[in-house]
Amino acid sequence: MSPTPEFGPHIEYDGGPELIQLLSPEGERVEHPEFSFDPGGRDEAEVIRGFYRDMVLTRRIDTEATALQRHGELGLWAQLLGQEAAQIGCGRALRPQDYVFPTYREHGVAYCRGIDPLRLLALFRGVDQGSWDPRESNFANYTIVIGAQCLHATGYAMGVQRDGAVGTGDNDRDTAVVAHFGDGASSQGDVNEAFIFAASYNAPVVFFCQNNQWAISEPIERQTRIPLYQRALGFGFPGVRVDGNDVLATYAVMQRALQRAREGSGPSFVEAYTYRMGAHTTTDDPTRYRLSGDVERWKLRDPIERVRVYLARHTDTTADFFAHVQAEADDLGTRLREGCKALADPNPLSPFGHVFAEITEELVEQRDSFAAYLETFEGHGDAHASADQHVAGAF
Amino acid sequence: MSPTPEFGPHIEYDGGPELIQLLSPEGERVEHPEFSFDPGGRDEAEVIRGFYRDMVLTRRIDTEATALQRHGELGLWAQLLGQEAAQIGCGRALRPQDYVFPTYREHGVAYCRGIDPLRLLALFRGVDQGSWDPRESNFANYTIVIGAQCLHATGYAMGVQRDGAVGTGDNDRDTAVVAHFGDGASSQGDVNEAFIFAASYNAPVVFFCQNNQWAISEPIERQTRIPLYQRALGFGFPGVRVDGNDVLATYAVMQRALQRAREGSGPSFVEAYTYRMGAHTTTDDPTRYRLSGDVERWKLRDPIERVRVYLARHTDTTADFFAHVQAEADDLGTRLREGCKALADPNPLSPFGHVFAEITEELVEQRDSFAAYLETFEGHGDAHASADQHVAGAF
Amino acid sequence: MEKVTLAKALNAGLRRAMEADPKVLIMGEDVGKLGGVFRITDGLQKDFGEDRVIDSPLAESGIIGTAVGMAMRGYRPVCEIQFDGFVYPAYDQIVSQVAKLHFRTEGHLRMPMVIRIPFGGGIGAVEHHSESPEAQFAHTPGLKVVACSNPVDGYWMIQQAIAHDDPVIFLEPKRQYHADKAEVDTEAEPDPLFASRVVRAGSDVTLVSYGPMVKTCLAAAAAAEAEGRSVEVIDLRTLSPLDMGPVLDSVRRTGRAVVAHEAHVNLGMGAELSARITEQCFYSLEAPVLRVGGFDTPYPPARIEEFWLPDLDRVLDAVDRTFEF
Amino acid sequence: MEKVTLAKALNAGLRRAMEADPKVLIMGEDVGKLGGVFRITDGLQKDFGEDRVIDSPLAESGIIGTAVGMAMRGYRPVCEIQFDGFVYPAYDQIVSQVAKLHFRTEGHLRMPMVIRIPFGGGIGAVEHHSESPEAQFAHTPGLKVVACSNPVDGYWMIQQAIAHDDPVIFLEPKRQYHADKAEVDTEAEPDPLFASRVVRAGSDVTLVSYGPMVKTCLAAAAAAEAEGRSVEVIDLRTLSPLDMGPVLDSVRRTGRAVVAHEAHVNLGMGAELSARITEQCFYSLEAPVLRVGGFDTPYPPARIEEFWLPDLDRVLDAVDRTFEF
Ligand SMILES: Cc1ncc(C[n+]2csc(CCOP(=O)(O)OP(=O)(O)O)c2C)c(N)n1
Ligand SMILES: Cc1ncc(C[n+]2csc(CCOP(=O)(O)OP(=O)(O)O)c2C)c(N)n1
Ligand SMILES: [Mg+2]
Ligand SMILES: [Mg+2]
Repeated sequence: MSPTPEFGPHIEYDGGPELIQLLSPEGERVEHPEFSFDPGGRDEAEVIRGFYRDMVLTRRIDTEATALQRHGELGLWAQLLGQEAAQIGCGRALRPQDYVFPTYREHGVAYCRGIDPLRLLALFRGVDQGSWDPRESNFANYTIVIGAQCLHATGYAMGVQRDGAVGTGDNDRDTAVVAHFGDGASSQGDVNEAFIFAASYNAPVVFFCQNNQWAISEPIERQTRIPLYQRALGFGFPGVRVDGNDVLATYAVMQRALQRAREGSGPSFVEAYTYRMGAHTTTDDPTRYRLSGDVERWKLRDPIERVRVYLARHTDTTADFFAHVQAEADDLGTRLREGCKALADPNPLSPFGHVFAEITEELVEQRDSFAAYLETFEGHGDAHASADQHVAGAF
Repeated sequence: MSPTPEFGPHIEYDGGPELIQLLSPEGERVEHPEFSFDPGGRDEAEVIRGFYRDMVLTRRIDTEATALQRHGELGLWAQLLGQEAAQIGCGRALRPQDYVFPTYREHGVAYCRGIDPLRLLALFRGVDQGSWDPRESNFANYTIVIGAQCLHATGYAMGVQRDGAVGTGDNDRDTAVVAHFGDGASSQGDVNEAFIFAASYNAPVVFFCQNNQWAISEPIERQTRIPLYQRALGFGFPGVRVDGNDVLATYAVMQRALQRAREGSGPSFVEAYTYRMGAHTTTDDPTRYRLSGDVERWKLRDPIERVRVYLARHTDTTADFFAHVQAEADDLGTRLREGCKALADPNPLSPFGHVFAEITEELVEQRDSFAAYLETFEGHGDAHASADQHVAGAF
Repeated sequence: MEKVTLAKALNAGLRRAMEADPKVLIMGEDVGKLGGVFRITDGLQKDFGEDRVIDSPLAESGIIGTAVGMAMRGYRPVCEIQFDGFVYPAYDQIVSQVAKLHFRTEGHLRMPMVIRIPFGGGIGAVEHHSESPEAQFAHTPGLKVVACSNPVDGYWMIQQAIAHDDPVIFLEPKRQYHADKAEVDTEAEPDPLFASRVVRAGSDVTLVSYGPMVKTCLAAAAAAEAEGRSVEVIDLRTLSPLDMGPVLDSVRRTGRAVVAHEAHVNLGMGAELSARITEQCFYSLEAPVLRVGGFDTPYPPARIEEFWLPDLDRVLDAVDRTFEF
Repeated sequence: MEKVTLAKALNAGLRRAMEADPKVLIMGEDVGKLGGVFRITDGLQKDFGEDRVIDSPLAESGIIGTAVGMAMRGYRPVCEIQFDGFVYPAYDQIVSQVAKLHFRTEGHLRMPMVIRIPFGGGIGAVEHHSESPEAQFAHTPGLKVVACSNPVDGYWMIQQAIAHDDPVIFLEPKRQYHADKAEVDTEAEPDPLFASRVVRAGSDVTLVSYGPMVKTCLAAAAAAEAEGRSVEVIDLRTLSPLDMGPVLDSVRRTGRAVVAHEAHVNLGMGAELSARITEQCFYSLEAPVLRVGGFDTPYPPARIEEFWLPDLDRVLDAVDRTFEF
């Protein structure tokens, strides 16, 4: 067979010369000719401490949920370990009126948008399908079909244009939309069609791709043979690669991209170069397809540790601060553990009511006759003793 | 509403500085730093006369079919007027073992592959759905769902790789695949997925896009805001724009692209910059959406006329030659007119036999009972006097 | 309104819906200057502008997917799919997103979206231009599916579908677009959107249909009358939900039922109607419910589509067969 | 072979098919090193190489569309769709290309392609991982659709599907993958692929099912026996074409029939079976054919899926109701 590119262990660990970085893995600030971190008039160290806290709490949500899954409290969990900086850098660059379309892994962005992490746990517990009201937080519901949300984001951005909420110069009105997706997702037709529509209408949408190097077991080389951010060039809008483990750089780049969108300069593509430190989900076994050495190497680029080192070494941040954040995380952990177990199962009749805004007679009949059927079991023990055992949720 | 790019009349008539041209609209040879016309050891003028003849006959197929549709002999016809050079340049660069995946408009390529034009007429007459055996001509059946064939082409090319028919150095073995599509098609998910698969596996496929400036009523600006050939850059393989009204340039560029593929250097994208001089199909009315001035301007770039001028002015081509080609075209026209009218309607029971390689009992029963039903009408006049009148075929 | 074709009635209905609500948008391929390949959106872009009548890139998944986003922003998109056979690239967005977003969000999100699909055969077209995809959508919870059969319904149903807060697959019988004209009283009180209708009363057998086949069924009923057989014809209008009331009432009176559609018989709407009618009229039935429809082959080449499509004779044949039990 | 699960049986069947014919290829997401998320292709890439067991980019339309091209080049691709809910991005390629190429070319092209889909619910999964899309494919002429229900069938049916010259949608009941083990006699002469099978004889009522529900139906039949009711259980195995012979034979004896599946009842396989049974056994039926299936809502959150999925009690309830007519 003809030469096809070899699939070996992944080698391009540092993101290459195009990587935009403002804080090195060792916790040192780095200059970049085009991008710099702008704390927006606030105290710089204070803002960075805020990021640190955000990332620690986000990681805690993640590790707590992973543990809850292991204890059988969740059917599944999609871990974000290692992607905290990408998500907080993005989430904190948003304005309230901006609108976010997540995948199933944007727990850190959800946190920034004020979504109670228990709502995320409810989804992965199987209590609901992610039933927060997106209109309250401007954070859409998780989308599991890979890539579908990129079109939704683009359409939403077209709506924003029609509302005249772009390029007015009013900072509280001009609106940007963020479409999240993964490196694997970049291969889906829907994602590429989203690029086409966004370019065609010059829609105010930022395509934010967390390239965590893997789509389950498939390395990024299966999806693209050039750096992913360059995909945008084929569609006529700018793309950049940022160090997704560097919260300052991600924040700076996203601020710029969002501002472009709000001003009416159209779509852009931001590749946050990062690494999925955990398994794809709690049902995945990454030892089957990747080398532990790779993971070890990425540990040295941990997104939280570099900020801790920076704060400790180069700012007046006290040990108290770190201890306080740790305590907050512990409290959050406790709340999630208890809250998760307390999440009640839905009423088995509830699905009938959720299908339509205007329920149909057919569904009313199905619901009523099912209710009557269920009542025949009342007091006769479990109607469903015969149901097959649940096996672990898959993804 | 925010600034979106204006849709005005189309202005970029000449294809821009990136356009590869070897024969000017005035019939003068043009030098290009990278590409030159190589007659492959044959007499250059002879080869160009061959192209001329191909284009004239192709145009005749097209005008004859258009007339047949006007006379009610075809349900529909998709005209290629103006795209003869793109199709002949491409079709003549193929080797026998190469494989072509057309859209519904590649009548010129079909001609090069030895498909009897009557087979094309049969499809548009509604006698069949394009039932030539693609294995005989290495020319796949027409595909109407926009873009679907680009994936087929890529998969076929992956099969070629698995057969070891790439990069062996054997000119009769190494095989390239051509995927045809239009400018509009470039927006389909399938087409972009084809780019991704082709790049990922380095498949020997050439994506040949005839950018005829229109997708029915939509101008190219609706699909892309940068020159279309640059789409390839986003996927990591080369793209070029060639003057699709220049048969020499298209031939030269396609020869190179096909050779690359055969050698194992992977996919490439060729944008043949041309213009759809006719309606989208015979049911279309382009006066609703484009200016006749545009069409007039493109007439000056006619693909056949420039070759005629070149041959007459710069070679020893005689008036006899032109007269002979004209006579051939007339003969072809006669043959098509007569052949088309003689195309018999299929047997109404034939569909049942074409569904599967192994027919099912269900279908046998349906066929037999329908046959029995039809027989009840024998001698009782037309079973279907009540059927609604056909209206003109749409597309 | 003067007498109009279905095409003109739909155009007028769309126009009125756009006038009534500035959130109504139209989107699709060639819907702008061209007015759509069937001219259903003729003149609308000129009058409502490019922001409200949007020519889309050539990508059906993109049309539906971006319409989802626009609906989330408070718009009411009306998407045109150019031909039935081209809805499939958008199938995923329709069944996994449009149909499920209200459910997924437990009602927080509404999808007031209409997907217009010219459907059915009989126009002498090439492949993919004569499909009847309704059963697939009706099988999908979360979608409502309706089919109009005449200009009056076209005018009203499109407005009702647009005003409805759930996603509606709106099927338009393309071979009727320019067939018959009817007077549309634009002041009348229309029938509800999700209601079936007896379009011809009869007592011997019930003939159930929708969309393009209603006309054929009415012709069949007229022909049957000449032979002394009284056929009741029902235009379903709504395919999901089904409005079984008129159908069951009728079958309880007639004891016989035939369902006719262009779609493949196997797992077509006739299967569901047969199952429901049989379950609910078991003791009234003198004969099994019979089905007439497209054969279980892909749609054939145009020159023999008149054989493939159920016509008056095949409908009558099925009616006759219900009397043989 | 030692006793194996359905997952292992499918793996062994795939292996044998690949050994038998070098043209057999496997393609899908994560089918290589990982062996698929359910490990059905475990070890195959290691033994047959990356050219024959192909990890694809993350794009289902791409998987099916390129498989079409490979089939045209003489290969026999076996495509894995990771979960039922992710087949829809490939829907267009499946219904407009895979299903139609043989027809379009009047038989010049064959599409010897298998599309493997783990289907159905009951595994506690998140949205889109528990769908039952079979009716949509069975409604599509040009596709053959089968569902296995046990390890022995899994082993043989996958090999038969791969050897078959028409495209086969191959449905695997994912909640049975690791459920029960069975001995597979690899030298036996298997039943034909497109044949239904009586899996438990009975005389009072016919219970028709396939895939994951066969086990539930067998348990229901056992429970019914304890109450003195003799239930015949039929495993359809083939959904398109339907093999009505065993079903009609049975119903003519029992006079009663229930069809059970996980898919939504509305326009599910039960509708077609009801229509055909009623038409062909009209005078034998003591009661209408009843249907048990998923409700006409999207698949619910996992914590209540056990209520939504038809279980032994709901099957028995329907069986009981057939005696109330
Ligand atoms: C259409 C579709 N196909 C397959 C899947 C199964 N699946 C879930 S996540 C995933 C990998 C996604 O990779 P990537 O886009 O890189 O995102 P990541 O999970 O790495 O964040 C796959 C194949 C899916 N959810 N949707
Ligand atoms: C999936 C799909 N959507 C819509 C159509 C209807 N249609 C046929 S041709 C066409 C325009 C195609 O434009 P382009 O790709 O530029 O090719 P051209 O016709 O100009 O050669 C459209 C929209 C189709 N055939 N398939
Ligand atoms: Mg990834
Ligand atoms: Mg074009």
